[in-house]
Amino acid sequence: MGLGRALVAGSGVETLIRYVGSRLLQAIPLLIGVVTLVFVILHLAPGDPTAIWFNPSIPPEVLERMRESMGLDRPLYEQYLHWLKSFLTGDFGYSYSQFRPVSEVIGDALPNTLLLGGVCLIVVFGIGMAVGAWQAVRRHSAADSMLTFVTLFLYSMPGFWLGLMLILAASTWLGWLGLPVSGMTSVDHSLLGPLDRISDIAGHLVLPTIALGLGSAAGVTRYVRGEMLEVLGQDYMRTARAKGLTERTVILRHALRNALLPVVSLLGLYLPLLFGGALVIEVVFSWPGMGRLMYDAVLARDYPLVLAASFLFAVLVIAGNLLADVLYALVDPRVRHA
Amino acid sequence: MHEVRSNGGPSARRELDLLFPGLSRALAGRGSGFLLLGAWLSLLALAVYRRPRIAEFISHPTGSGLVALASLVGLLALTWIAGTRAVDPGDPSGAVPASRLRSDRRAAIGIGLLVVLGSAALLAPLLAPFDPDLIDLGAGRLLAPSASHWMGTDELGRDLFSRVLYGARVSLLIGFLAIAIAVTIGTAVGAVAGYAGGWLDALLMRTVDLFLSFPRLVLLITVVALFEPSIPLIVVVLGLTGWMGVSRLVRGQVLSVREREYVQAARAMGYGSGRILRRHVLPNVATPIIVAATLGIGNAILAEAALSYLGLGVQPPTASWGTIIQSGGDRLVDAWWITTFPGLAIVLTVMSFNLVGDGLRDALDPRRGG
Amino acid sequence: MVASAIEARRGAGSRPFGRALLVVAAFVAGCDSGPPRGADPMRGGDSLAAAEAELRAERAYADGVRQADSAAHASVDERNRYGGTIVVSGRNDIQTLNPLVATDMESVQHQAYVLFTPLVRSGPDFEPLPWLARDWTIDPEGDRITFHLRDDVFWHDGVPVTAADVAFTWERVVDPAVPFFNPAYFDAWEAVEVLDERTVRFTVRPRSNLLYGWAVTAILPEHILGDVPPDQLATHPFGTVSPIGSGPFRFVERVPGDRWVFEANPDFPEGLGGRPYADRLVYRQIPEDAAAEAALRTGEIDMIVDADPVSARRLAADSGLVVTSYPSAEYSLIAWNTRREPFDDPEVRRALTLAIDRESIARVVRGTYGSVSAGPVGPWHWSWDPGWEPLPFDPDSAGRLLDRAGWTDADSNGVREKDGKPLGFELYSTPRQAWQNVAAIVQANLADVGVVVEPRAREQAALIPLVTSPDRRFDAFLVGWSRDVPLDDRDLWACDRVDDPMHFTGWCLPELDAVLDSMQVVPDRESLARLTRRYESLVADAQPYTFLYNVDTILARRAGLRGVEADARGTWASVAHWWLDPESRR
Amino acid sequence: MSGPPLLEIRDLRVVFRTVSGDAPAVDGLSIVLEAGEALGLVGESGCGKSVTALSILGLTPRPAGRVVDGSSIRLRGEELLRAGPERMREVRGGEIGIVFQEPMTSLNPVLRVGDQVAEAVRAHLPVGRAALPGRVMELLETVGLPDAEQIARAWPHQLSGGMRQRVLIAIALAGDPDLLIADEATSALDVTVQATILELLDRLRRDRSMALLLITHDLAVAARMTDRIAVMYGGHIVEEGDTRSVLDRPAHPYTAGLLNSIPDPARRGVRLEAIPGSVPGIGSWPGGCTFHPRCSRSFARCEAESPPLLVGPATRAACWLLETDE
Repeated sequence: MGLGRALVAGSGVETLIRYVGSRLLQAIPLLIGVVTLVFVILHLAPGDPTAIWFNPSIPPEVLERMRESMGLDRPLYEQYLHWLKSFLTGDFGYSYSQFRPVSEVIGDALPNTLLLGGVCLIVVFGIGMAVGAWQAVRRHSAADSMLTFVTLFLYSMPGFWLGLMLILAASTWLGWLGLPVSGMTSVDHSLLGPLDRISDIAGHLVLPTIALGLGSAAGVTRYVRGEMLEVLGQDYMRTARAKGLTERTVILRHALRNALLPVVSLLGLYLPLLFGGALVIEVVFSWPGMGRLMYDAVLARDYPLVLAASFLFAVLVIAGNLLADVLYALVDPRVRHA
Repeated sequence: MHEVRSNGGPSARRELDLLFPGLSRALAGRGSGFLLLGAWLSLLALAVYRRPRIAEFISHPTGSGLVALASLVGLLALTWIAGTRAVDPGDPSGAVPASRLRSDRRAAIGIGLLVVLGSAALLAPLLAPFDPDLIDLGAGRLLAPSASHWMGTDELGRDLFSRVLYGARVSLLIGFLAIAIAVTIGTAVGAVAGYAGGWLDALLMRTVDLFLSFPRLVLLITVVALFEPSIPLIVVVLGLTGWMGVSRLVRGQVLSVREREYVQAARAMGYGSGRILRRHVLPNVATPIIVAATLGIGNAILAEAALSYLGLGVQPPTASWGTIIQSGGDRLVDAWWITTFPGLAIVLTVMSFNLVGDGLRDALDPRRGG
Repeated sequence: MVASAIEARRGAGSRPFGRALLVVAAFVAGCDSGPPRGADPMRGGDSLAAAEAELRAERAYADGVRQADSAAHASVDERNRYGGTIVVSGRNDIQTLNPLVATDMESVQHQAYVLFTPLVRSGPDFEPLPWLARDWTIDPEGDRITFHLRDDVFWHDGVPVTAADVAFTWERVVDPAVPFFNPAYFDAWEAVEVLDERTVRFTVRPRSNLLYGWAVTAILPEHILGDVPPDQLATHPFGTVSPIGSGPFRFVERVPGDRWVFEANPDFPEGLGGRPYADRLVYRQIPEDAAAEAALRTGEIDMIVDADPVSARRLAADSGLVVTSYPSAEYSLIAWNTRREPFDDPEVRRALTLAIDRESIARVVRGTYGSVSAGPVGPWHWSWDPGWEPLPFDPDSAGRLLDRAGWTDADSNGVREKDGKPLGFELYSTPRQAWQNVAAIVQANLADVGVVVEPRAREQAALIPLVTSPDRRFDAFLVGWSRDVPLDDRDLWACDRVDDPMHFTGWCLPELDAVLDSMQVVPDRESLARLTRRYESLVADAQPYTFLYNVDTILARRAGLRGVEADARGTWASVAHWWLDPESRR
Repeated sequence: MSGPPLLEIRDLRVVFRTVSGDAPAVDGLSIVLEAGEALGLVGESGCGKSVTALSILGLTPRPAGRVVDGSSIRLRGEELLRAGPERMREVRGGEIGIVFQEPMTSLNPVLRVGDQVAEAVRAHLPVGRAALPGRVMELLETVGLPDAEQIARAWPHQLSGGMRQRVLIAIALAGDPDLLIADEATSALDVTVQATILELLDRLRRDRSMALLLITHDLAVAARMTDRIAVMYGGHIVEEGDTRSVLDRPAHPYTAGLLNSIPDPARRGVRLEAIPGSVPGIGSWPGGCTFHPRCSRSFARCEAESPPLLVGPATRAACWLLETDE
């Protein structure tokens, strides 16, 4: 762990801050790199933002003027510099496919993705850790081998297909559940009181979360089971039992704490997966999040929106990895107090 | 057939194998015997049952037809050779801890499934009951699964079972090729970064971070829009965006192996780093790469299916599992079979890869035991 | 005599080419199947007879619905029809309520019927009727028209609607800096004069469908947008955040990507029908058909606009729901690039059309909610002649035509050749599911007559440059299109505009140019109809397009939602009269 | 000493499930340990010593390992194999403490040292929260750790191997056990530290009049520390007697062989003998006397029948040589 080496040098909080600082500094060129790469690739693709407006009756000269107003006629590097300057000063530009400023468009979509991604993360790691640990403790039992098969089955399932099957089930034999199958809020949402609004959104969250989370939950379960098995084989478990502690204390206080350490780093890996993976799920469930926004924006060649969304995605990924590293250091004394 | 000696000594049983490979082992109650025999008989039955189609493939050779014929002959030869090999003496089964066995069994099931899936894909032109692209706008449209159409028909009356079989070819092909590219790039980058260290290592790892934080979707859509969407394109794109994990894995392994004495010894003897990398470091890194590759194929197949579902993957008329699912997407409720069966095929295939990957990993690293 | 239609191709309601591709493609995305059990023509049955029987049953069902509706109208006393929230869902979101930029059907209809009060309104046959304008007089020489406005129409912020608003709207529409999507509507309108608060006079040139532009373009509030520089009007938040209208409904809120909410305008003048029955009107975007269907069944929404034929079959079987349809301006076609061999030969084009089973395509893609298209005018247009028959499906005569054109299968390998070159082409379209099915059927049909078809799916933004750039890198192009009331198709066929983006085929005929030019100026409907007939026959002979099928817009609604009389003018035309049975109000 | 012995193991048999059936790790072991007495259990690795220790505490590695019926482990007459889980928890740490071989990995890396000791104390003694730290400090001091306050707050990875072993001893003593099992407790430490730990164990045993079961492969260590020695081979005891007799007049060839392979200053210059062959793996022990294939003096009967413990000149040994008067 990079953090470990840094902490070895000093100890305590100010090293942590210095480490986080250096990681953030490193992130800046990375972010610029990502956004530049996206800019170049987008402009390489045929077609341009006017594709969305390509209206048979708009005379060619009007289209030309539109292109000029978007600055598409200027050389590529000039467009890039102009965009970078405005981007860095916080002006994300105007989204032509959504007819609204980009910041506003993202402002509406990001919370929805964070909500779905966040809930999924909690469900995934909640289930993953509980089932994984439970299964490891019952190693070689029938439950263990059955669960191993089930987690492998779920882990191999395409998320979008699971989503479709859930919609099929919810609109046929599970119809009596009345689970909403699309969107984030029901129609009269704005009329509902605060509590009903939450339960309304919660209802809409059920199926997408299962579709997005089940596969990852199975993955985390398998990972935690492996980690737990390894910990259960350690010598200090024998010492704990030899002390005469109850089995529950041995498992919770000793085994689980050690097994969950590497799971924290898994968190960093899963962050981009959840937000990236959410795209297909958002399309299937028409969840108004960043994934679907990005999909429509790229198809419509909405350059400002795609660039801003890509930047945000990269920030999420980098923040995720950094968070995982820092969490790992905080949780594992061997790193914190080298 | 000369008379069989009364006590049916081993040599007598061996002759039977010539005609029915694996028979002797089956008689000896060995599982592998039944498997080989079963494979041999079913392949023969297929060849006999599909005589007319084989004749047609020979007279009007088409690409897929020739592949099917070649694989039929190949599989028959393989089974025959395996069947007739001398029955290996009872292997001294040392005290093998139970966990090793279980992981091997999982790997065995995985490999078994893969062999079946692989041969079904290769033999698709012979196995498929109907031509996958044959349209029947009359009575054949949207039939539910039945005896004649095991997986029902789609909205153009095409037989779904045949399309899923042919779809297997596309999906498996893309999975393998994409991972081949990803693993090659990943290993190269990881090895150089791990071995060279210093600024080169930092540079390569920052590039890995760059690719990891890059929205894969933008690259995929742009490339699909830029060039004509086709299988090679999908393979390259999936390969280009899938190598980062492998490179980190390889780098970690190379770092640990590099410190080992025998590598320093090799360096002391003046070997060039290229040779050291190839001869000493990489072979030891091979096992985790194989495991990562096997698990990676599963993910590549899932990625291709998602891409095709979004309309960005394999373009019709070539049918991949993803496109079939997409075509059934809007008929979810009353033509559920169009979406369900290709999905199950994906799950089964990806699971078998994961089974093999898991089995290998646990078998090669017993500490994490099955 | 001016005809106007909300569904006009290039009018306010038209769909831009790009949107046409996406929307129409999605629109016809589902081919249909019925519940496996029921007698369902799309399931094939044994012959076309079954399909006809089904069509008759379908119409009978629709008529039955209409009677039930009017009966209900009479039974529930007018007073307690008021109240409740009507929720309507569609596949695409309303992009903006700014009439200067809106290009998609949903936005335009909400502008013209829900939020604003246009100058004039279209009658059932698209003749202009008084609306904001109480009446209008045309000078004897026909070069000046004066509108007298009502005095009881107010903006939702209380400011009265005046002649200044009308003049301001016209000035912005014709202003080159404003990317108005259909300047052709107003190119006959020369100048404007505000005589007094209630009177505005324009100088015009003689033009057919003269007033049609004013039926589909909403009047903008001059007191709000007056000082906004023209080039910033397109990106002004007026369209998406704070639209101030003058129509029967007021804007309440918008949740992007999910819904628009409007509420009844109590001050809407009695003369124009007074306050609408519904308290609230909501428009929700639900792209996924299965989800929309589920929402309708559970009562979460009251009506699906533009429902998918697949769901429509199932929904029709549900007693609590009502499914109706009306002919729309949408149709689908294959455009042949006549600049390339062998599509320059009309005989070959005719053969290709004859060899394509358009009846089956219509049935597979649209079930009973579509019909084979005979030419550039569809059943939704007032001048449509029901007697005009499309070319039959006749592979034999197609084969004979191809033989005569020199394309024969000499080496009898199943593919026709001429001078060694095999007869085949690439058929481009977007990757939408409906187009894949159409392409697969065309591929199979043409294979029977020895023509090799290779379907090529290209994502929309990549496809547009291919078919519109001057070098036209394509053979055939499968696309959905939408017609327009003025039928001003000069940009598709005019000889002097062969290199314009929309001139896919590159085919043109001087006589057709003359016909199209005169269609734009001839004043009376009879001569306009005669010219339209001539236009149809010229195109039918040359077959630059193979016309596939006309699309009917499907409306699936809960039985409790009444008063929905939709026709070619658009789904929302009668929105003010929609009302909910008291017991089915949520 | 009247009444049943502190610890009596009779016919202990423990088997491990493998691919090819059950393989015995402990095959009919019987030993007796009186209160306050120190017994050395000596044998090469792989003879089942550690499995015996774990079985006493009911910690036989599950599910592979299984104590076969008919085995008996009695603590002051009470059969532990039939004791319930609560009773066994009281015994572990409360009445029998154990110190394992590997100090580097026997402490939980993510818990402070003090907490791991306090946990053991609270498991058996009614010590209130307030008094707990004091009790922990006291324990750490008794095992000879200098700055107990600082050690208690430290993390395991911050201590040396020797210090960690002392902490483990403190943990083992936390519940004031009557018997301390030291399973190769010093083998992983370097020689100098090993001596201090052994001396500590000896002092603790005397101060607390605690019985000690010292499990080791090193006869020299056993010689210094124990009152009696039992030599183990092939899963059971092959020779047993008081320390002096076993060292001076070993009756079993295996014990003699072990003694000859220890470098003894007294016999400088004499070539050390190695016992031919190697210890067979679990489950592949020969029939009859398990040592016979490696025993230079084995004869027909050794191969046929497994000898019980026979009375020898000064010790008891499982070897047919004692019966024949050759």
